[in-house]
Amino acid sequence: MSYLERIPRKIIFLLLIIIITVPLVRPFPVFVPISDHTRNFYNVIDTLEPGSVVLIGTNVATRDIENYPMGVATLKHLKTKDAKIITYCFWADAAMGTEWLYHDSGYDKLIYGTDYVHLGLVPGEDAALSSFCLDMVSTKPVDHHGNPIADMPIFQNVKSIEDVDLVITFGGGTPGPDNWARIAIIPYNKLAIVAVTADFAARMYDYIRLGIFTGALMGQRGCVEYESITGFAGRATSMYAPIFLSHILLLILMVIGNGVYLYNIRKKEEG
Amino acid sequence: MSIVLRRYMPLVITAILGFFMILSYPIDNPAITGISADLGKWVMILASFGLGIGAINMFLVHGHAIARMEKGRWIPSIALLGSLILTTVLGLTTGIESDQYTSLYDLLVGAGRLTFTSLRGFFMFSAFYRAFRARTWEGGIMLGGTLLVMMYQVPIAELFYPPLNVFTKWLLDVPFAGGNRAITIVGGIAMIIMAIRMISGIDKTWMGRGE
Amino acid sequence: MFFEERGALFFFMIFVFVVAYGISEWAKRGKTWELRKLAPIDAILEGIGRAVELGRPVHFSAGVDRAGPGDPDRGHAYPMLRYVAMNCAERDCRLITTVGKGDVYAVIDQIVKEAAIDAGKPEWYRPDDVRFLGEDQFVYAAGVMGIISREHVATNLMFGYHRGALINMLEAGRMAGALQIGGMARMTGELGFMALGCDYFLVLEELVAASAYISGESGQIGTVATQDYLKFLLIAIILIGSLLYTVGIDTLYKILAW
Amino acid sequence: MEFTVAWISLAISGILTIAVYSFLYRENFSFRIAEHILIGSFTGHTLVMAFKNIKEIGTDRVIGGDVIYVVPLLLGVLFFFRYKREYAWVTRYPLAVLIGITAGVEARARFHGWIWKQLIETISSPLNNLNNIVVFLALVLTISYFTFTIKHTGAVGVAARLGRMMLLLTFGMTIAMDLVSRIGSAVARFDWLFTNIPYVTIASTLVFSIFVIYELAVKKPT
Repeated sequence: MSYLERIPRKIIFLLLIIIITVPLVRPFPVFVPISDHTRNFYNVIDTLEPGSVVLIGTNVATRDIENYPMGVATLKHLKTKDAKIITYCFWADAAMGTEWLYHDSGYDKLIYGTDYVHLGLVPGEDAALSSFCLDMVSTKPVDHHGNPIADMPIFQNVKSIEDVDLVITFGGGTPGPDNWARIAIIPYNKLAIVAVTADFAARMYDYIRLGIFTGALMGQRGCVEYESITGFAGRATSMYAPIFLSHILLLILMVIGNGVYLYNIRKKEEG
Repeated sequence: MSIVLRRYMPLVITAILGFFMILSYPIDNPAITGISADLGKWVMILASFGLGIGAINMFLVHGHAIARMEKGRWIPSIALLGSLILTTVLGLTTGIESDQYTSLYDLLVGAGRLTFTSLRGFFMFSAFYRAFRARTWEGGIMLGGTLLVMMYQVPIAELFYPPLNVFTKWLLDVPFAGGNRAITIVGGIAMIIMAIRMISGIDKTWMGRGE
Repeated sequence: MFFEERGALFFFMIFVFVVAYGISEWAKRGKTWELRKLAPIDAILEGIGRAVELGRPVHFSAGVDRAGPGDPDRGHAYPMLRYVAMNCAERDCRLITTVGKGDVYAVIDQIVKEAAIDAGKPEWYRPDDVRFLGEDQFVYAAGVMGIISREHVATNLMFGYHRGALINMLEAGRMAGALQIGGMARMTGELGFMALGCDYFLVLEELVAASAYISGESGQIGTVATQDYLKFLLIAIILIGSLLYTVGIDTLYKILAW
Repeated sequence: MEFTVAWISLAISGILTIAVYSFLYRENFSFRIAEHILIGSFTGHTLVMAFKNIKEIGTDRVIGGDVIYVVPLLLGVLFFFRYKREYAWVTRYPLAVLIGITAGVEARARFHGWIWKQLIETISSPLNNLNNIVVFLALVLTISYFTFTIKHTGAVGVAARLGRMMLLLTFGMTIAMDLVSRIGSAVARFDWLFTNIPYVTIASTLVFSIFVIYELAVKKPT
């Protein structure tokens, strides 16, 4: 009985190694209760009619465990609704990262120019974004790969932000969701949803309360919920499973450890 | 004369510089803020010379270990001095921005340092289980606080007993906020008193008495 | 003349200096305060005794912050190191001191050498037992973890700010079965971990009291009294200020925020 | 699997990573090598930065006419007199300057950030609802625990005891907040091992196991 109170340290380390390794090698969806923000984010995309145009502000720079899986899951979901997407970046390395999103979500298999256009870096933050909303082609005549966008099929009937059905912003700092909200979403009263890293999430609560963003993914946990709804178990789930399982195991171990410890103390006092 | 030079001059310098830096903080005068910015640069120069002293100590300690061929120690000491000299020579010759230097730095420092950072997860995991014993009544309160926040951070309470999260949220927003603010104030007073002790010369341990 | 919101702060600073000077003078003229007993101070001697019995070394670490020798969080570490070094020298117990900054090494090396001379055993001081391990928290922690495990340290003393790597060092000490005593004045997450990882720990203002108690000088004990009087003053300001603010009079708030 | 430089550097990173993780089992020879390489190369890096600082902030400024910067350079050289016994006292001057400035900078940051701001914030929250009163009580009780010159008996004793409980509750909660990100860093490191260098992991465990066998078979743990 008293063994339970003093399980050797090496066994504990081994337990944690197993908990971390198994989900990494074979990711499995972790049941996490779905918060309402994630539910709204899912519903907004799920209710899109086929062929609707979506403008996305991406900021994925590395294959991390928050922005990157959010981007992949969102694009996969949009693909099932065969939405047409236009990606717009405030930073150069985000433009590189977006290439991975297209590749890993399978969007690059569709027709470039009609199903998706990658505009890449649009320098000039607020000023560029506001003129882009008025007239897309004149602000950014050339896309990320350098070919002109004026004669691309997608831009025949999409001239300004008015013709866009949905705006999605990924964020973790400024420039980010604040710029999109202030310049693109509020003035034109667009339908918009947002996906942010955990430390930036606190600022999103006011935007959601004011109704500027109808749905939101809050940090890695929000992405895990979204991945479990859409069924695309990706990096966020596999990287969240160890944290989730280790907390459960630790709680059990701590309760047992203290329980046995107090039981021994009382037994010693009586005996 | 030598007593003044050996003992009192350093104390006077510390007091003047220390009190100047503190009292110059609220004063909005470009000349004064300029001086404190310059003094900040002085610290960077002196700290760089200080690092030289540390490096000399490293050479001596590991040089002796190699000279004495201590069992199981001299090979790592050669590795240490070798990587130190290699990094310094490459850094000075090719400069910090060169890609040979950055790739050498990432190779020798990147992986090791990141792995030591990740060891914290393992050690915290084992410490929470093995070190957390509610020996006293107060220890029980600490354990309770930890368990509650653990269930709040990861959606465990939401699965089994959601109202528990409401209670934890209240604990975090009210008593914890008060306790945290108290610790900040008390920590601030401790740091200021210790700084004043050193600046005003009440605590002269750093100077030593010696010859 | 003053930056925004820092005018009253300037006068508060001067007030604190005047009070600190006044009380330390008062202490020099013979006023004594009976300090509350702090368990970790006796635990240090107990730890050294344990090291002597087991014939294993004591390890002292003075922190790895970036500020350098003047960091207030080290204001307690220097007298503590001197106290530990003298006791170790008297009992011929090996002391390994690790340092996380170059310029701090110059001070620490001086303190240990001086303590050996004051304890009457100059030959006890071994230059190779005061080691500089690099100026980054995890690089330093790597060195400390290695030393604690290889040298089978009996007592691990960690005074000063060790940043996030404190967890690694304390757990390495626990794996080596060492008695651990720690002290830190900064208010960060690691403060909580010190309560978990150490057998005895001194936090926040207890450090000022402990180092004053160890040095025994009247001036230092005076600073402990300064601390207490400052706290009573702050509690008074908070009490009056909050009550006035609740009633609607925010003049005190305006004065302080000037 | 072409034998490129990238392959070698990934192999070495893999070996260093697993050598450091071997500490979880026990301090051994390969951990010692990884530890010493880390300390050596990082100190080399800081030495290079130190030379850069001295050159850019020190000598370049003096040549550029800002003559006052000769003082810190000379003070810095005084550090090296510590190795000569009769001139060792000279090192007190660079240390005095360092301690004076850094103690002053750190103290003023605490004066403003840790005391003054908290004071103003606490005063400006009215005690009209229960929550603010509880925050106020928690604050005053925790502070009362840290009194030294008065005996903790009677009313002060009760307040100090409650303060100690409040303190421990705050410690318990702060530790738990860090747990998520600490385990997250462990997960990220394992992810690096498993996703981007599968073949290098095999190579490094192969090489590393030779060390472990040497350590266990040849030398009994002292």
